[in-house]
Amino acid sequence: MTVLVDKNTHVVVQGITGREGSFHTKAMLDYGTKVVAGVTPGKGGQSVYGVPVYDSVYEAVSKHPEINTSIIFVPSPYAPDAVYEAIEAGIDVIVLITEHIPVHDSMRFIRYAKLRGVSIIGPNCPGIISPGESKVGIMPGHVFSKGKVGIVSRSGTLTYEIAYAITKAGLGQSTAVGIGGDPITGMNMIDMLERFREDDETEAIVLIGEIGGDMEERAAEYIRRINYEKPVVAFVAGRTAPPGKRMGHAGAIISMGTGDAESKIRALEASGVKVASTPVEVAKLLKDVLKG
Amino acid sequence: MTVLVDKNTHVVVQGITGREGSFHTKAMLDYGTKVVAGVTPGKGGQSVYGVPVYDSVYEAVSKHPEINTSIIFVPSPYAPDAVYEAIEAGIDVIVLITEHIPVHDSMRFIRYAKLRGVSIIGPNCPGIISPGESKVGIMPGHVFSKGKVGIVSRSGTLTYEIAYAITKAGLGQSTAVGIGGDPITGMNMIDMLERFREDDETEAIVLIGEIGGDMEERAAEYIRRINYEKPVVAFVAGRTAPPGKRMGHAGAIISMGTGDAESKIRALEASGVKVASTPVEVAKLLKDVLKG
Amino acid sequence: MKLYEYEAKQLFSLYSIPVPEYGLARTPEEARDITERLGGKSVLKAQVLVAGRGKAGGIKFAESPQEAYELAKELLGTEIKGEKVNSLLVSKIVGIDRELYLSIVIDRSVGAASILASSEGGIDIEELAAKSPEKIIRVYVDPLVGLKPYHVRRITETINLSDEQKKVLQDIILNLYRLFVDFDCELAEINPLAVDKEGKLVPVDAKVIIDDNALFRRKEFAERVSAELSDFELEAKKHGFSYVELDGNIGIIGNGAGLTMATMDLVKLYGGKPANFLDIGGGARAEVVEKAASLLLKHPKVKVLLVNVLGGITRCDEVAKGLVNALKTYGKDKKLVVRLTGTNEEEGKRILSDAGISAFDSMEDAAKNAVALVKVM
Amino acid sequence: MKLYEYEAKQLFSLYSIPVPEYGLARTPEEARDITERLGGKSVLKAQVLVAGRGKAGGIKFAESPQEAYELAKELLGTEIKGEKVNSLLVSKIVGIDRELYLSIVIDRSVGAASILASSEGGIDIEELAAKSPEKIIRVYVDPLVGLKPYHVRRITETINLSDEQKKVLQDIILNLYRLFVDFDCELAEINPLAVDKEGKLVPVDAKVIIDDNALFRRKEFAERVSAELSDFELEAKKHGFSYVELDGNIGIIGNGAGLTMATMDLVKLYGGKPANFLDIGGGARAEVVEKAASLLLKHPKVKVLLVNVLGGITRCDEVAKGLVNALKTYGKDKKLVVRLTGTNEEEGKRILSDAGISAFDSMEDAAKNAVALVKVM
Repeated sequence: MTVLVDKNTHVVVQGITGREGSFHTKAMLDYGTKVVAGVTPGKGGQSVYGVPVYDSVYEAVSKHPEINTSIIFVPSPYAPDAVYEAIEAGIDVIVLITEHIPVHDSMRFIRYAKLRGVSIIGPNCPGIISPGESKVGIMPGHVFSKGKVGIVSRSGTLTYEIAYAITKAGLGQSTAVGIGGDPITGMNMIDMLERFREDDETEAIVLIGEIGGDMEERAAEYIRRINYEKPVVAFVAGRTAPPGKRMGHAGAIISMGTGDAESKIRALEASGVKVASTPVEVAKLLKDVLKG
Repeated sequence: MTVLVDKNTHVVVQGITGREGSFHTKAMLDYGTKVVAGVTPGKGGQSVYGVPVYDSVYEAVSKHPEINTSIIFVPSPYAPDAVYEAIEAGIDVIVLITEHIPVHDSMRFIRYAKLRGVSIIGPNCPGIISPGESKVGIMPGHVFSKGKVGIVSRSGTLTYEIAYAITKAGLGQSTAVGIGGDPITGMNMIDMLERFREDDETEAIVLIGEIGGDMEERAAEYIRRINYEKPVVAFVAGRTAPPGKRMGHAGAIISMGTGDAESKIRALEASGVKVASTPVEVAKLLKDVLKG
Repeated sequence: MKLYEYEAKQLFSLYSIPVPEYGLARTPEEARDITERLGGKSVLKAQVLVAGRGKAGGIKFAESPQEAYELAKELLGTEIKGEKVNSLLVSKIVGIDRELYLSIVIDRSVGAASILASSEGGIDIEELAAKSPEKIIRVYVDPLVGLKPYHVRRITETINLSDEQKKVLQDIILNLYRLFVDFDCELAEINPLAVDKEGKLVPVDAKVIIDDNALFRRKEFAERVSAELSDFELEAKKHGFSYVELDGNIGIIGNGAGLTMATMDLVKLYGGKPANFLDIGGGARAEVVEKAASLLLKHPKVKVLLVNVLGGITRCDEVAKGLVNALKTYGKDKKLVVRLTGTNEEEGKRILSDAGISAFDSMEDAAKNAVALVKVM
Repeated sequence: MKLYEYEAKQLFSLYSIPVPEYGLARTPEEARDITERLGGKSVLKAQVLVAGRGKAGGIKFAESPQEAYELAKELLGTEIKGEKVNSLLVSKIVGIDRELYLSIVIDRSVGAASILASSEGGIDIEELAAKSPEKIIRVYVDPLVGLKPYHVRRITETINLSDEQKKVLQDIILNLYRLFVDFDCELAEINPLAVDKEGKLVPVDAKVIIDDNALFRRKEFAERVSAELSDFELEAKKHGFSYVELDGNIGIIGNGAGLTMATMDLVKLYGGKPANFLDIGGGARAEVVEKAASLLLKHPKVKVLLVNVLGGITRCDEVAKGLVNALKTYGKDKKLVVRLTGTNEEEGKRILSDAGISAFDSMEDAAKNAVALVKVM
């Protein structure tokens, strides 16, 4: 068992004929992901790397009822429509790569997805990978390897960096998910901690946080409150970020007196989470906790 | 076990200080219903027949956490607000008596309630009664008696008429619910058939339909499709109603070629449902099916 | 309430759905002048709310302003299916190449707006739905989400149009949906939505029905409702009754719509014919009952009045008082049959029997009696 | 983007939230004339975006038009916390009796708009939230439902006001929420919301922050954003980089926001000081990398440039090419430290070593090296 995506994941790519969409369709196919259909309105009938393209998700799902997951590369002004279309078509897991979606829009479709029981990963995220089973995202597959560490991260390349360190340390990952760098994301750290908790294959969890919001503090509180059974190691980026400035991600900003790295690290440590100072240290701490 | 309301039902009355609200608060108390709080904005601190009044449902629920059910007597322009307030305050069952709510409004809050897992009975309904346990509605309690017949009805007084006939025939009711006379209601006949199916105390069901829409046809289709185990008897009002005219209820209209009584009766009979020609005949048919 | 075509078209214009140029004529002179302005030819459409206006001769084509004058003179003041023609929509004639169908309607069973479209317009959509359902595309809109581009694309994909025409159709759908929501519509329909000889999409007819319960938000239409009612309907409305005129001779009063309909049905079952549907609602006082009974007692068609009250909130004594008072004034040559049971039943029956009226306990018996009485009159 | 107070107040007026009468002055003469028009007295408020304007001397009271002239002359052109004062909001003075607080903000953890209100306004709400959280009422609004009267009542119930004042406050909340949604706000704040000597509710200050990602829907503001940036920020924006100026001397380039921040953190951990944050994003080509590197190489504060790229979509050979090209033009007296790994790593390293640059495999080593280099310069 893995989390959210596995061998049974069948993917439709929304925005498959675009530059990003087609590039990553190939990369996912190469990784072994079961990409069975693509959607671009008006381009139905074409194909991209052998994947048939349809005009709507509804049509894709009618033709390929095994589809349960969507990955969205549609530009931000049209992305909310793509999300609602996917929900209505009965998709279970939506990976929303698109960046720069207005927060009022994502607030609405994320709320709606929650009420409909649909999991959204993103927006503004690298996606999710269960190494050796399925990659639904834009991450480089080779830095990941099958293993027992679950990763949940607000970052992209930093996740690859740390995953790579874990891989090189001989540990590997069960599932790694980048939940996205936006202020409001479909899945948060607690959602993922809950899923990793119930996943037999996951023996330790890595939280990769960054400045902005209080998701790490809430995760820390959750870990303490339920006395989380599996060891958690964390890394928090942005100790040197100044307040009031957005650091690349829409969500990475210290504002209204919350969101600085120190308070996150303090909260995590107070809940017994080991916090690493460098990416390499994450792997080291993992080795320690997995031995203990 | 009964359906939706029972001895554990604790009621807040929204619009308790109004004429209807206070009248029926007394009637419900007299029946033995556990009415524990009322709400009228701006009238917090008063009391109605000994029931404390609060400014908001939120406050009522904070003070009386046992509240799980609301009955709403708020006038139609303000009723949607009252429904959203009840949902947000964590109410499980909402009985919405109010008539004349715009259908665009009820469409929205009914959809929302469904996604939040909240049961709405109504709008434009007499409410629900589990004789001897709880009455959350405006029906005259004395025509009902504890028994094994579940009633689901789109009508008010016609329900009392038939319930009375059943009572006089010595059968009694497990639960009787008037789902409301509007085109769109929170609970429909299939919802109630499903609940009665799982209710140990219910041995037969009475469907009371009327012209308008295709709810009876759908119920008939459901009964046939799942091979409904309990006997069902029906009565359909409006065989003499002309097309295109609204017969009292907002939903009682034959329009766009659907909704006449004959097609409903035909559909029900085709599914093995006995359809009575008069209210008294309902009780007679029930006696037959319960013997058989 | 159903809007007149010209009102619906005004709303269309307000929502950027372009309709063929038109004017409203209340006199032959106006019809002539408008036709002049439109270039000398026009189509005259009787502004009535009944369906089937075209087949009933309510639509005429004028080849000249003078002909428009003549035709208008013929049409104005006549009745179409019982409804008087007070005005004509005088419109530019559309050279129709194809006819499409488009509507938005509240779907009762799904509990959502449903958009229906078809490449085959102009005809009766119910007939088409029955005969060839596959020719109709139907898309539901979650009321919590609203209309999204993907809904619109699903419709336009199925209709054979050029890309340019598809864009126009998309706009029409979006705008029609906005109108539908803003004006609390039960129905907003364009049938036919013509493709004219130049390939332009033109709404030839327009039908809009607004939810009566939402008229408090649309006072401009609320006032007009009353103007369309018969005298009896108007008086009933004034007193808050639900009232529907039927063509029999047994007047029916009940409390509750279902019970009242069931009473009508019983009358029919026993061989009688109901003259009307009158629901006094819940908790009616004596004065209200008196008004309701008086209304029917003075109705020329009503020979026997059948009252069926099951008292819950409604008190039997109040009903009895109201009936007795109405009888005093209007009861001369009419028969009254009463079924009265429930709250304060004893007192109610006493009041009735003091006035020489005996009441039934069962509605079946009361209905049988009313039918029998009519037969002997 | 944060709006200027006068822009926020324009929006307030557009949404029927009445603000004290004001004018915008760009010259002392205009300040004098506006004060004249306001009746001879005014408050002059520097229009800057930095917080804490009042304490920094950016708000002055004028007892006469002449004084307004003098004060405006003093204020205009000065800098407040590093931001130049180009204009003054010249406003009627409000006789304040009490100060309330009201704001609507996106709550990240709940994923909904949150309305905050307090009887204690005028002060820093974060301080109040920390010290006396019970003095703040907070109500969440489900984005699928929107603001409902019950939300508004829950707020007004907790604030001690007359019924008349409560009604006004309800309207202000409703209108502020409409503005908040229509303009894609992250924050809409009134602090203080004054109760004046006559008991009227008056928004004295106004703060509105619009979501940058939604500016495509608000072109009128989108254009202004660029005007506020420094030259470096502007150039970075032009090339699509995320760029933030810091005060150290080690320039930082990374791919991905998290990785770039982590690189900054490492520099600090090893005793150095980052000069900036520059994220080239994913999949950058050689030209883009060249632009980014050039930007930092010519930055006067940057002594050493630390580049940290983990190639995924980004190809190491493209990065290497870009860096080598930038060095040719701007590399004279700057040191370059590179960490390069991932897609096309071999080729990238070859290109670098051909140009005499060796690359690290580990970001820790690279950061240590950059810090060491600065120390010896």
